[in-house]
Amino acid sequence: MIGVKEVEEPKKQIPLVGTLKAMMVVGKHLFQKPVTVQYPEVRPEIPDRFKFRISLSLDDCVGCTLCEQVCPNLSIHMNKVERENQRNKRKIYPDVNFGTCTVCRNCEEICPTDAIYLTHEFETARTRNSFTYSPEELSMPEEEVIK
Amino acid sequence: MNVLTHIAQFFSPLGHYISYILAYLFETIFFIAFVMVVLVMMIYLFRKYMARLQLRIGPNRVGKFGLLQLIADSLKLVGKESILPRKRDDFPYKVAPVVVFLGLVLALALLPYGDFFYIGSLTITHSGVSVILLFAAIAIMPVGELLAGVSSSNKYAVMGALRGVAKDVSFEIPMMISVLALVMMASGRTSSPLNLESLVSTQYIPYGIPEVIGLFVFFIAMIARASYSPFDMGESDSELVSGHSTEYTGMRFGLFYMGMFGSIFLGSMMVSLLYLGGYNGPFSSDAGFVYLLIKTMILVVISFTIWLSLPRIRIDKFVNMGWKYLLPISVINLIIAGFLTLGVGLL
Amino acid sequence: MLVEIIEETKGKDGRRILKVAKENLIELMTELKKQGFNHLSLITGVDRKDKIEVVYHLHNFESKKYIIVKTETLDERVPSVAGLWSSANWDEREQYDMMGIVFEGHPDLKRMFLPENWVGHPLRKNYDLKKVQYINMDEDGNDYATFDPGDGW
Amino acid sequence: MKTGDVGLITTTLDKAMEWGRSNSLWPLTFGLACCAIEMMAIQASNLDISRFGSEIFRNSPRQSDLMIVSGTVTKKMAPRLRRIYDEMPYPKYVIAMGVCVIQGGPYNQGYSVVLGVDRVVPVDVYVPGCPPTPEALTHGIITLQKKIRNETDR
Repeated sequence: MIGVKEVEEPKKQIPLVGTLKAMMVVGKHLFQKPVTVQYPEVRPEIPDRFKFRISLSLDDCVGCTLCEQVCPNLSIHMNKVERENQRNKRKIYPDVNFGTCTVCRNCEEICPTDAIYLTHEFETARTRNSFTYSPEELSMPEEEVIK
Repeated sequence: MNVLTHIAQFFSPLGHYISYILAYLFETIFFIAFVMVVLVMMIYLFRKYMARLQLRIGPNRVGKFGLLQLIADSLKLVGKESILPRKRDDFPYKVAPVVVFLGLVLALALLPYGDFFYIGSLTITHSGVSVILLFAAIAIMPVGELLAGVSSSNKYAVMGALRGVAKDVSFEIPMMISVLALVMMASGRTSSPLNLESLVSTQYIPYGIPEVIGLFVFFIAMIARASYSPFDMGESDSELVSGHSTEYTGMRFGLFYMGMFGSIFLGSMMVSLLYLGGYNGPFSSDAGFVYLLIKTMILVVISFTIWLSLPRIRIDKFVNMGWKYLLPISVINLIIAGFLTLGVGLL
Repeated sequence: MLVEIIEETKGKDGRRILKVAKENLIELMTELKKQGFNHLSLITGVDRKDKIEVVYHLHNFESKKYIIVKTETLDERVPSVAGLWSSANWDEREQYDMMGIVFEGHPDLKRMFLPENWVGHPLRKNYDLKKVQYINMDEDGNDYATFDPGDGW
Repeated sequence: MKTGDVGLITTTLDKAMEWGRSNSLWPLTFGLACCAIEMMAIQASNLDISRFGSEIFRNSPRQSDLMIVSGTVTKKMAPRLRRIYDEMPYPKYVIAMGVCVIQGGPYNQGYSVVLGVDRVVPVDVYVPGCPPTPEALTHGIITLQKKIRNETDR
């Protein structure tokens, strides 16, 4: 049931007292340390559960296509890659389009061999609209992909 | 000795007339450069102070402590494309930012600055009626804003300009009446009470002490005239896009931006001259300019704190405040000043 | 109540759900408004392929009761309740825009979000997603739909 | 004066202008959807964007240099977005923030969303994520600064 709460009328204040109080509250900050994290030099604090970039372990991938099936945005497509891997007989590996990935982490959850996992990397800004990562690029860290 | 004679002495081999013409020219250039440097420093100070109050750092990437930030900003503003609205009123549109900036320079040129060590007096103009001239000069800036708003054929600009005019009209009258009280008090002590220099020199104790009410009214009116928060209804950025300067790009906008900071500086300077003793200080009178700058900077910081801590007042309440409260208070202050003058005269 | 109700059930959260023929809809709604259901929360439509179901959510602020009224239509036509609740005006326009339900007696039934010449109603099951339509704005600020990708976005 | 000398002067001037522009990017107050909440966070104390000179979120497009398209661009919004972009004076820069803006994101099979804002306005930097963290957007702004100074080819 929705109830109505009675609120008392605020007391009428002497003029200018509230103004001075507000200035005091703001002025107090002069004596505190800034909380700014100097981002490019200092690594910002990232929560453990924050994940962004998808990584792939090429040795663990078995080519089961479960990640492709579970992706809600059709970001994952299986690609043929010639590579010696005893477990991956079909030789198909996922490539991911970051241009549509919403980081729902369904692929990480469903992967039976934990080949797809998400990392803390977030510095993925680019000047070109080319966000499709091939399986090899997915297995590399972000800095190497850019090079 | 003052700045003018110093420069004229430098050019004295060229003859009397030419050296004085050159001296006037150079003094003008020096003064405008001084105003520019002061404004750039004000904007930098404001940014750093705002960042400090919000627990941030503020600009620190360009130069040491971000000191070159304003140079980068002005380079960018100069390099921007200049967009002219198609339905503009051409001449007023182009002349408005200059009018605002020149009004500011004109008003600053009329103030007495006191002595500065071996240079001597820094005061530029010596007029017998400089109080009246000063109020004429600070009435120019709103004209520029009105021109800018009306000529740029933009509904937000027109609204912002009209609000600015409403604000200026309702706050200039209490301001002038409180200065009238000062002139009245000074008239018992000097023969030329309409001169700013004699207004300053008659302050054996600063006028701010007997005239506390006048100081209060004048300070609020000064804040209102400079049109920043809590009185920024001319440029209220959440409902009118950017007020009278909505259509201006590049350096034309930069002039408006500097004019706003300039009117804070001008207002603080006027308050410290008229009410806080100006360039009078406890020690040597050679350092008069330094005293004046210190007083002005304290007032500027107080203004910035007001700017950064108070929300905007609604336009009708604000105009009511001017007409219904500040005007009667200033008239009462005038009567008090009359009695004080009488009392001083009897003593 | 005198109105003939086809079926009355209870929802999971205990709300009454009344099902009524569309001929009796206005009569029932007038009766409900008289009983104090003075707030029409929302109107939704359900596409059942062969027929369209229109659902009205009503709220009584005094007794704090919700009631849900459902009606069905085969020919996409339902009587308008805009005369009873003013908020129904925009709700019905939205349903007309998205579901293509024509509310008879509505004062100003035109599209709400999409431009007037947009083809199809997007939330219908038979809406053709393959046919891409673009929107552009003319000088006066009015939208128009176009099939030419060079003309709009 | 030889032509080469003029070229030297103009390149120095260009460098100075690039330096000025890159260190004074004033963004436009312009938020479309949920990404705008993350965009506001870059202005706050923790990731103070004013360190890079992007102090002022100008309200008027006439005075801003950078448009951060933050949030889903619907087909209905696209003409308005284009008009705001046209109102900005040159040189102007665009950051596409979030996957909806880059390639349509989760709505890429819908009827109402523009599949990439680069069909409407030219985009300088793309910041993927749904939504990108404020740190990622700050990295995007640093990338844009480097792009203006011709220092990066990401």
